[in-house]
Amino acid sequence: MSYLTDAPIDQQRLTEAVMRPSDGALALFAGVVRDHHQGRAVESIFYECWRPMAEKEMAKIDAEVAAAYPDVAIAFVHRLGLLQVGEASIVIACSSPHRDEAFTACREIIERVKLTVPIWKREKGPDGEEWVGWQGK
Amino acid sequence: MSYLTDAPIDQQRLTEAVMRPSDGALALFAGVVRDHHQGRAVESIFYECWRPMAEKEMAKIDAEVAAAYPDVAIAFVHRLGLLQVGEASIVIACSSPHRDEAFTACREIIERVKLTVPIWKREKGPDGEEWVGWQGK
Amino acid sequence: MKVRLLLFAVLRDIVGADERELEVADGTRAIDLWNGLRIDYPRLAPYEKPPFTAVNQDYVQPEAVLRDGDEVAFIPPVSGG
Amino acid sequence: MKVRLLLFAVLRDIVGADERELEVADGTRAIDLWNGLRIDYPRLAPYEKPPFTAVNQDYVQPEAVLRDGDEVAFIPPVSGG
Repeated sequence: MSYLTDAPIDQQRLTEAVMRPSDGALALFAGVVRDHHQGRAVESIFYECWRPMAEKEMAKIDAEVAAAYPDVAIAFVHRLGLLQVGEASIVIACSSPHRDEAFTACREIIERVKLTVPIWKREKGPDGEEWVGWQGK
Repeated sequence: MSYLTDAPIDQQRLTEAVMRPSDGALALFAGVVRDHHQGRAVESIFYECWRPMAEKEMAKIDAEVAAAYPDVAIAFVHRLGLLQVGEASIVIACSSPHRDEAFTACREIIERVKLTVPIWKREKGPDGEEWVGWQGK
Repeated sequence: MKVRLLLFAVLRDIVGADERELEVADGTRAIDLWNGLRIDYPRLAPYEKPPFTAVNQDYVQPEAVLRDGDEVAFIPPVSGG
Repeated sequence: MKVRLLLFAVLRDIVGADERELEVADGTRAIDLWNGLRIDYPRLAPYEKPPFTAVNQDYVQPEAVLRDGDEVAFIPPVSGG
């Protein structure tokens, strides 16, 4: 299964993908396009990705977090392309018999995705488009 | 709005209830009936509640967590009655411009609900039914 | 004075009732009602204090002094979530 | 030897290409390619090191020595999630 998608992410389907009869807890995180960033208005965000390496990095995060929290079932997907305000760019679902590992694993996955997965966003606002972060200038 | 329901909890509706255009993060927690507890098999759980005080305690938790994390929008519902394995007993949705407060508020709400809200569960397994926790014996 | 005693979950099962109207003396504390239950119901005898106590839907210490019309609840450890 | 250089996001926009085939001398390091870009594209001149470097889809130090057929990517700070 791919960690990347060009279509809206179905939160319910991701939840169902992880829940097992032995699970008492689900921790879910969604990253969503918001209408502002560092004081600038945002209308939409384009997510660009280096797909093969992104898939590889996400599989690595999946495997390493699963190894650290063996009771946790994990599913996560990042969306690519043009997203409007209110649309989810990433959804992470972690289920576990007990809530502590589910929360911790979920949090760890989003932190790691933001650190290493080669995905970049270009924000569009009333003043035009701009790559977020380092801009080489 | 009530914090208690006798019907299945709609995770998607709760999500939609909290998301605002300014939110970049959603942290959601679901507590789910699992098929075991302290080594015993569990088939279903009956949730009993002292409704007026439970509503009051949950409103207090809501208000206090909202005051501690003013950027977070909060919605949570506890289900009562007979639940089968795999069904959610509680769903908590917290949205926020940034993920840290959303995660923290969500976690704080479930911890507080478990501490003070007058709800009790009676587990049914192959050996019969039993109140969970203190049994006066 | 009159107070109303509410019992839930396992406590209701032990006592066999979810509610009692009680006529008590002025100065009666919540824990005095608990001690009454301990005498009547041997399963409760080992417990010197109720798990939790609420008066008029607020958690209080079991030593709280009751007033006429109070609604006293002994609350087994909660297990929601 | 031949290596392939990949560029993404803002780096691709600056260079105006997402991919280049390069003929380089044995012993060439990833950072040598970066320094080549800095000469050709003044916007990159102030940056003594690339933000991140990957060779064959693994993050490496920019001083990594390249081998024939390597795929080198200079990766702007990621902003997914």
